[in-house]
Amino acid sequence: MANEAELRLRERLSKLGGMKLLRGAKVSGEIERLEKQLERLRGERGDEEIWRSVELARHQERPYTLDYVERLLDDFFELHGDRARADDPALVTGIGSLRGRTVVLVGHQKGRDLKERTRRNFGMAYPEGYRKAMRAMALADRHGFPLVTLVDTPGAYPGVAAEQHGQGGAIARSQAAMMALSVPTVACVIGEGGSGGAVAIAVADRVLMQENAIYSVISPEGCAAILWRDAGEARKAAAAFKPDALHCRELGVIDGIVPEPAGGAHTDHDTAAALLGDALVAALAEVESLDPVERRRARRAKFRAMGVFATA
Amino acid sequence: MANEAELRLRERLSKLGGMKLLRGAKVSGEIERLEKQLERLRGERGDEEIWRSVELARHQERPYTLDYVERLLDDFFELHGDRARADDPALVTGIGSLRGRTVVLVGHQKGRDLKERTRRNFGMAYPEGYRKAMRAMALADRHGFPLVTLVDTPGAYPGVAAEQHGQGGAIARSQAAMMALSVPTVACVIGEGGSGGAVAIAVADRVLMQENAIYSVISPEGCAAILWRDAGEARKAAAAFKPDALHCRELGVIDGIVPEPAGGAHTDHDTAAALLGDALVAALAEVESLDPVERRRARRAKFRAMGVFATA
Amino acid sequence: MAEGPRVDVEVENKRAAEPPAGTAHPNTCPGCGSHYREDELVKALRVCPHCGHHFPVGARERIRQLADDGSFVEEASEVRSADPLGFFDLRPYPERLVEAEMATGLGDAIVCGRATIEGCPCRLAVMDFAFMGGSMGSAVGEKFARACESAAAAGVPLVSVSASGGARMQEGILALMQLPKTIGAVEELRDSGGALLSVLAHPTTGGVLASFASLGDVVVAEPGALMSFAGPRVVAQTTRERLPDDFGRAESNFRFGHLDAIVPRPELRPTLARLLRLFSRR
Amino acid sequence: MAEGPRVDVEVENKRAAEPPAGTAHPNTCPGCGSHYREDELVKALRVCPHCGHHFPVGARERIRQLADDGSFVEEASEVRSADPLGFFDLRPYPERLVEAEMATGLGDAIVCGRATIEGCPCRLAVMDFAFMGGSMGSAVGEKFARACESAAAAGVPLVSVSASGGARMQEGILALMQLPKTIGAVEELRDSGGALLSVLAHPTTGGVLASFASLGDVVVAEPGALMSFAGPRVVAQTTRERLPDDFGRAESNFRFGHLDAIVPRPELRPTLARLLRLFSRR
Ligand SMILES: [Zn+2]
Ligand SMILES: [Zn+2]
Repeated sequence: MANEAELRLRERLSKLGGMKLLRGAKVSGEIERLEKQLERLRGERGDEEIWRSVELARHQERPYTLDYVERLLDDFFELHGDRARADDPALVTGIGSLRGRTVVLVGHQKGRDLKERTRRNFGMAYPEGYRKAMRAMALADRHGFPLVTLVDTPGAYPGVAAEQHGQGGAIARSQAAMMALSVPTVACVIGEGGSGGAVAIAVADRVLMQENAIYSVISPEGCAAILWRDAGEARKAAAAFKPDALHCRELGVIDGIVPEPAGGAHTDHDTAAALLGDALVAALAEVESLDPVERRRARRAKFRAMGVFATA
Repeated sequence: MANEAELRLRERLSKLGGMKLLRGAKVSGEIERLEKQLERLRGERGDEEIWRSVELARHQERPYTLDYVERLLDDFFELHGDRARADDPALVTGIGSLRGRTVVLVGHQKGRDLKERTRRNFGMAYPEGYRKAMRAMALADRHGFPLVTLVDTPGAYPGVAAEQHGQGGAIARSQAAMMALSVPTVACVIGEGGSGGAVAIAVADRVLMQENAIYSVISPEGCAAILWRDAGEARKAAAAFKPDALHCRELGVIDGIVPEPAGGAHTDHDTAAALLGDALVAALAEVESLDPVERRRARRAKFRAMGVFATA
Repeated sequence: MAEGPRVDVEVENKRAAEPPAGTAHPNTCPGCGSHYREDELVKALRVCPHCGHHFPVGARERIRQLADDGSFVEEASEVRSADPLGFFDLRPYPERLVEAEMATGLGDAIVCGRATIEGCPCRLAVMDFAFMGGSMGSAVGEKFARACESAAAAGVPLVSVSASGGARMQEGILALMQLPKTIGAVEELRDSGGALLSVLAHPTTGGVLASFASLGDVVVAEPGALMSFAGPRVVAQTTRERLPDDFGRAESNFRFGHLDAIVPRPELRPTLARLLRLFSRR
Repeated sequence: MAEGPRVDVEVENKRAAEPPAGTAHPNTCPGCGSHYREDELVKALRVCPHCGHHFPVGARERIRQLADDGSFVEEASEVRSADPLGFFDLRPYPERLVEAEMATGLGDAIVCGRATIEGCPCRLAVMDFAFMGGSMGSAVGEKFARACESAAAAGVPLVSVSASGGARMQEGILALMQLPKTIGAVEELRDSGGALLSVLAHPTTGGVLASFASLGDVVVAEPGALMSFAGPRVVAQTTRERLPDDFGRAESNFRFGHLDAIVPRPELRPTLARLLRLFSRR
């Protein structure tokens, strides 16, 4: 390639640098309270605020999936096992009644003390966990139960057995299964939404994030280690890739932000649960009137539209 | 219970003993050549003839699934793996062209020499094999390819790992999967149709047996060991539970009998394959004109009607 | 108590649900040796108050344990086994049937009907191991299929409680065909929007495990229940493998992902009621 | 040859498809040390004639290897990466894009279009590891989705050849969203009756393995191709497990049931042709 080609590319480069931030997906209507909350959050969010989300999302007193289950789901019955190989405690599935209506729940589960953390593998699921999730999804679809997923994982477990049992394929198939469901679905990131292990159960009609949750393609430390060659630059990395709820909303990746009690969800589990319950019910109400075929079509169209690209 | 109750039961006993053999399911129409073959076979079949079927069905030169595949399916491409755990060589799945038409094949596979027999586990599949089969069935359904299954197994493998990985559940689910298919399906027992491991892949619109195949709830040796307390009484057991094609046809369990070359399929693999190919194509032709929903309904109704019982 | 022959090659050698006659009194706990009066055991739901061992429960007693008082109405009781093969081993099959009926007072190895549990309507299909080892022949398959149809027609879930050595060998290939027959019935129930709640009692093996019992929307087992396709002795003989201590038991199956829960008998009724509420709400 | 940063935490540490610049000449076989002229390697489909090592193949060369001469017509070439986050690490993301484009002559890490293989019409979507480690950002996701739509509209199968380190970190969460985006596109293709034939070249990891590449109706890999969600070094660091020698390789994945076949490169074209014939006949 000669100078001319290079010049052409340099020109394109300068154009790209000036591009405005676009919305990848049409942002759907929201209930008024959430809009107000958004308003409060809006404006230039400093790097410090992003980092505070990272810390709160990982706060060890933050409510986990089962904390919400016990506050929101009556008659909860946990479903265990992938019917093939194992029961993965890092991912919980079950049936319960959400304000009088039977739903299927799928959620990552961390542990609070050391023993429980180890048992739950820090919320990092094996392929067996995603296969259990698919089984629960199939049950939901068969019976017309709405599906509620709660996302809270640093990522899918990176281990030898996990790879041997097909981690990549399981994550792909879990997303495909969610794409194919006929029932109303809502996902909420309640803590860490880490990469493929998170999106595996987050392909929903409505995807929400709690105010202080994060959702990202990579952990700040991982990103820093690669791009800055120093994991200590995690704050810088987080500021660069913006995993906080507000930015995810701006990018059209999520449909709404669920408010937390002042100071964060860990300060008041009951209030956090009540706010989450309101948001889940409201989100399901938005999509349940749709015809199942139309709902699935709309779900696919939403994700089809995600991304920002140029047409040279 | 008093004498009166006993008398009533004795009376019922005498009635039961005199009941005629019934057809559990309506026997469907057959092509002329097969009818002639049946005619030849009909009549009182002696215990010796039943035992000869047992021997021929297990003959070590009898054609196995892959012998038929190479003679009947063009462009065959084998599908491997259950996408979770393993690839089970005791059960073969693939796509191929049967006389110009793409079909999905599922079949048990025995080995002819010792090494191959060991590798194929004597045609006794693990749950992983049935999961691979279900994957192939799903592919058939997705693309509208007819499903052809060839049954040839002493039974599902009775091993520790096989149980741990869910042998019973896998066999149940494989049958349920076949019950749910929209595409035309045909199964043929080409050798041993041993118990749950056989029926796992034999829930088809048309179920055929080769002339010298056997299909049974238990092996003659197993039956003899339990009821006569002597595995050497296998002939007696076989005569009692009648696993041969003619009796299976009479009981309404199969829809047709596929002729073999004189002397048995092992004497002439090419002719055996040609006869099998004719029968498979004819069976598919019988059901392919049906609407998919009607075809599934008819399949379920066929199996729903199987069995012989009294109404006291 | 008469025990039917266990009738599936895969399962004939499993530990019997109770010790062979003569070895010990049936009300002596094999877990801890405690002995109970019959009325004590019935009151304790046949769970050893001392060590928690779950004694076997017959179909009628199981129904009394689960269904609301007076709510059970039997269905399809007229369906009885025939002898399609004229099967004769050491004795004629009809003789075995009569003997089983005399011993148990049951028409065959399953009892089906309508009931309510804590007020929730459902259909029940409850097997009895004492009737020829709970083996599944044409009559059991037919009664189970009718229970599915009855549940579908009423729009209520079906609760099955299985206890079976497998397919009934004396009906030959027709017994094997009860696998797809019952599975097709479950699929039809599903298509109608219905649910199957499957409870596995000791033992649930062979053709019953390989058909409807594994296909519950929810599958639970009682503690210690054997649930395997092939029985421990067959596996040991065939493979010469040393079997794990809890081979095929509910606890092992739970660990390997085949069960939603292990439910001790005293919790079974409230658990089923909870599930019925969930599967009835829309 | 310039190498993009590998950009997914899960995959950043995988063995590069080729040794780092300076270590060895790219035409020197890492398997046996043989050295080849460029034209020799091209003629040999970049498979070492001595030891069978599969060298990496760029997207354009791959298309020449697979498509009938002159049959390939590129589609969606106008889709290019943007910089939605204004991402700046040690250098601005747009600068990395320009550099990759200059080094490879490609608009992004995937090339899509229509073609025939042994006369069978199909769509091709071929990734290039040399463009920023084959990472999937919005442009790659969009081009792949359009390839699905093009295949569905034409009623022909889509053949994908993946070679990727995962999601493109510089696009943050939008890169992660390319997983469901491409998966939804595959589901739509399926619903139209279409097929996806997925070929995994070395390496196919992270977000690409966890999306469309695993969802082929048929999934095959080249010998030795690394296909793992997390890379070997990440796994080793996180778990302190000793990794098996063939960790994550095609051979290991085949054994564990994740691949239909391992297809040596010289057989890839006839194998795809066979599959296209099968998936085109009805
Ligand atoms: Zn006791
Ligand atoms: Zn070499």
